[in-house]
Amino acid sequence: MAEKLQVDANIALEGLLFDGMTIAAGGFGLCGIPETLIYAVLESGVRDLTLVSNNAGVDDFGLGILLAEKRVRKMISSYVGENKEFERQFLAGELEVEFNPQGTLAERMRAGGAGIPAFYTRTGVGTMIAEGKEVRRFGDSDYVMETGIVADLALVKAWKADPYGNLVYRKSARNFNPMVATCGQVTVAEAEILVPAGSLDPDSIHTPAVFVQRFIRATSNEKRIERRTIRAEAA
Amino acid sequence: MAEKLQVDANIALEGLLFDGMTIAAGGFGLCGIPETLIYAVLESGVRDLTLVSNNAGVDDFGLGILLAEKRVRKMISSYVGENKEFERQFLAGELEVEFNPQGTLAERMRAGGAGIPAFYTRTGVGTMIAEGKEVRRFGDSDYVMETGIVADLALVKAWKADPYGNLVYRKSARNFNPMVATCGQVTVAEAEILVPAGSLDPDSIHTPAVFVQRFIRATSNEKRIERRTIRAEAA
Amino acid sequence: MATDTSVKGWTRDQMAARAALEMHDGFTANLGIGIPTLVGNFIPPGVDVTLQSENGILGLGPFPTEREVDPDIINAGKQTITELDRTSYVSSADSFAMIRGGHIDLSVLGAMEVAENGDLANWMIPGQMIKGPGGAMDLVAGVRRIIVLMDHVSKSGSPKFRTHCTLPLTGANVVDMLITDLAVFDRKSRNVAFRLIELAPGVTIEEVRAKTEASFEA
Amino acid sequence: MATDTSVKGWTRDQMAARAALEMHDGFTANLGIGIPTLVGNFIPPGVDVTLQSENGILGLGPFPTEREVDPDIINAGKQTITELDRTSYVSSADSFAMIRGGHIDLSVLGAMEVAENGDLANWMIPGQMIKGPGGAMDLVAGVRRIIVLMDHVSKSGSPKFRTHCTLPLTGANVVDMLITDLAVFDRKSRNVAFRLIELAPGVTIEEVRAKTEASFEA
Repeated sequence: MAEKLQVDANIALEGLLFDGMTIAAGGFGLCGIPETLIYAVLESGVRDLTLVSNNAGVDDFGLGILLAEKRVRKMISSYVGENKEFERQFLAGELEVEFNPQGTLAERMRAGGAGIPAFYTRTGVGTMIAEGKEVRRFGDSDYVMETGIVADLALVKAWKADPYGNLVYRKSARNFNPMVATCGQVTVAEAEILVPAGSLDPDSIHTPAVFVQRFIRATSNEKRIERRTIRAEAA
Repeated sequence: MAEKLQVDANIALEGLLFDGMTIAAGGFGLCGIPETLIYAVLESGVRDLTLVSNNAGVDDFGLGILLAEKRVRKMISSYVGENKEFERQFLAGELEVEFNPQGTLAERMRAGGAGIPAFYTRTGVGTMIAEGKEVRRFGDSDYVMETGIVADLALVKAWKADPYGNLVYRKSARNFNPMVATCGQVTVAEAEILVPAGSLDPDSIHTPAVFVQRFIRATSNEKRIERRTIRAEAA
Repeated sequence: MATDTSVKGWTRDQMAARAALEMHDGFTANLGIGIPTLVGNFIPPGVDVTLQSENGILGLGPFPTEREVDPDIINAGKQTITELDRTSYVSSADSFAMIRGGHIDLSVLGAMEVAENGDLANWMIPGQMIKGPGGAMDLVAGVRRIIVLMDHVSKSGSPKFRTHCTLPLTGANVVDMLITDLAVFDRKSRNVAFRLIELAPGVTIEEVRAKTEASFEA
Repeated sequence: MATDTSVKGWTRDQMAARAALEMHDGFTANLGIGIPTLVGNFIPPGVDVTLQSENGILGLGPFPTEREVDPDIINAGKQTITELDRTSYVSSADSFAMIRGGHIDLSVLGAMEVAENGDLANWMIPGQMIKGPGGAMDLVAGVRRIIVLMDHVSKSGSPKFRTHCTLPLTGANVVDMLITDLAVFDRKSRNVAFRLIELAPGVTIEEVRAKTEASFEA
C-alpha cells in the first residue's frame, strides 16, 4: 500500500507548498485546528497565501502565527479579528478579506469537494454579501448563487486516524474539518491518536480514507481555549 | 418532551397522508428500506402518490407493493424495473417515471433538506437528462442545473433510535436514508432497535433528532436479499 | 424572578425571560451571543427545548464546571460548554443544512437596528473594524422564526427600531418579533406590519412612540 | 492465467486482467456490473487498490461465505458483499460527492457503444424497457479516468466502437481507454483521438479496422 503516514509535519508537506497558493484549514475558533501543520507551514517560509478558514486564529496561535509573519495575502473567512495584528493589517490594506456567511463558507467547501461548481442559497440575499453575485428566484424566494471552493492544499485536525487515513473527529472539534478534507487538491491530516487497522467502527468514520493523501501524528495538541466559561461546582 | 415514539406505524402516519402527495423513501434496492412504514402506507389506502426513491422495490416487496395496488402516479428514481408490474404500468403509460442519475438524486434530496433550491453538476451534460434544463459553463466545463427535492413526507429505516429520535444506520443500509430524513416536511423513521437516552455515541449519530418528527420500532425487518452472491467457505 | 417596579422597563434578564415564553415544547432553538444566550436560563418548566450551536452541536448542555472543561466542546460563541444525553455533533456543513433547510424552529438574536419591514442589521458598522457575519446571515435566512432582543434606543438615545436600517443588512425582511427593554412587537407573517403587543412595566405607549422611528400598529 | 492461442481474441477474464493492469498502487476504483466486476480478481500482487461502491461503501471485500451473508452489506449491483479492515460506510450523497468531486481514480464500465470522440452509451435502448441510468452517468462525469470493457462487435456483428453513438448517451467525451476482446485503444487526454495500442493474440490490425467504424490512430 502507498504509505500515507509521514514521519513529521515538514515531510508531510514536502513538495506541496508554493508561494501564492490557497490553503484551506479546518477548525472553528481555536477548536479543531491543525496546530502541528500550521507550525510546519510557518517554518517552510511559504508566502502570499490565500487562507480559507472560518476564523483567523489569535495573535500567537493558530493561523494568527502566519498573519504575524505576513505570510497571508487574503483570508476567506466568516468571522475574524480576534487578533490585533489581523486588525492592523486589514485596516492598513495589507490584507485582503473576503467575508462569507459561515454556512455559505461551509457549503462552498463541501460543494468544491463534491464537484459542485455553484449552488443557490437564501443566505445573504438583500445584503452586501450578494453584491455582484447572481440573484435568482426559485418559487417565491430569491436566492444568491455561491461557488464551490477547491484549495491547493487542505489541512485538517482529526482525533483518530487508522493506517489507511480514515479519520474520526472528536465532539465540536469536527466543525469545518470534514468539508476541508474534501476540498483540497491534496489533503494532509494530523491526528491526535493513531489507531490500528480495523479498530475504527466502519459506520462511524467521518472522513473516509479516499480524501486523505498524507497524515501525521499531531505533535502539537495544545487546544487553547478562547473563552473558558465555567459554572460553580454543584455542592 | 413532545413524544416522538409512536405505538405503531399506522399511528405514526396518522394525519400525514393525503392523495396526490409526494413521499420520499430511503433504501437502495431492498437494502435499508422502511418496510414497516411502507406496509402502513399501503394499508392507509392513500393513492396518486409521487414516490422519490432510488429504486421501486420488487413485485411483492418494498415500494413494489404500492405499485401492485396502483397507488403510484409517478416515480422519481435512478434505476427501476426489477419488477414486472412496474414494467407493465410503465410501458402502458399508467405510470410516470422521472429518471435521475443516482448521485444527482441523492444530491437533490440533500439540497432540498439543506435549503438549497438548485445546484450545478457535470453529471448528465450532453445526455437526455440535461434536456430542458439550464446548462452553464463554469471554468472549462459545462454543468447542468438540478433542483432540490422537498417531499411532503419522508420515510426512513434506521438501525437504532434513541428516545429523542437520533438515528444510526447500519452498514450499506445507510444509503439514501440520511438525505431522505432531511428532505421531508415531516419525517417518520422506523428503527430495528430502540436504545436508551445517552447510549448512542454523540460523535456517531447519522441523523440528528431535529430531522425526525415521529418514529416507531420497526416490526418488519425481513431484509430480503435481491442477489445473494456467495463464495465457497475456505477449507 | 422579582420585578423591581421602581425601575422602568425590562432588565436584560427580563427581556430574555420574555423571549423564553416563545419557546414551545419540542422546539429546537439557536441562541445568539450576548443577551440571547440568557434565554436558555428562562425556559419554562415542562417545556423541552433543544439548543443548537451552529459550529456543529445539537443539544447544548450548561457551561462546564472547572473539572468538566473540554477544549473540544465549545459553542458558537467559543465558550466552553457541555453535552447532554441527547447531544449529537455534526460538521458545520450539516449544521447549516439544519439551519438553512428550515429545521430550526426559533432563533433569538441581538441587533443594532431593526426596520419596520423586518430588515435586520447586526453585523457591521461602516468605518469600524469588521469582524464578519459569522453565522448570523445564515440563521436569519434559514430559521423559521426570528426574535430580536435589543435595547430600544442606542446609548446616545437614538431609536434602533427604524423606518429603514441605516447600517448594512444581515437579512432583509427576516424579523418576526422584537423584544426591547420597553416593549414587545410581533407580526403574524412577514407580509404584515409589526404590532405593539406588550409594554414593559411603567412604560407608556406614548413613550414607546417617542423613542421609535418605525411605524407599527398598536 | 493461461492464454489459449488457438482462440482468437481475449476472453472476458483476459479483458478484465488487461484492465487490471491500469490499476496503480493506492488507487481507489469503482467497478461496474458485469465484466468490470471481474477486474477485481486480477489486480497485480503488490498493487493495493480500494474498491468503492456507489451506494455507499469505500473498501469492498470479497463475496461472503454462506455464513457471512449480511443483508445490510450489498454492493451497487445489489450483490451481497463483505467489509474489510479499511471499510467505511457513507451515505449515497457522500458517496457521490467522492465520485463527482473527482476523488475516485478509475472506473471500469461496460458499454453498448463508444464513439471516437469518447462518447459513451450504456444505459438505454429506445423502444426497450428503460431501467434508468443508476450511477453510470455520475461515474463517467466524475471519476478521473474511465475505462470501458466491451465486446468489439455486437451479437449481430456490427461495430460498437463507432463514429458517433447511435444510442442515447451516458456521457459526452468521457472514455479514456477502451478494451475489447480484440484490442486496446487509449488516449492521453480527452482532446485527442484514440490510438490502438495493443492487439489480442491472433488479431490483426486489418481485422480490427474491418470491425471498427470509429477512426483511430495506430
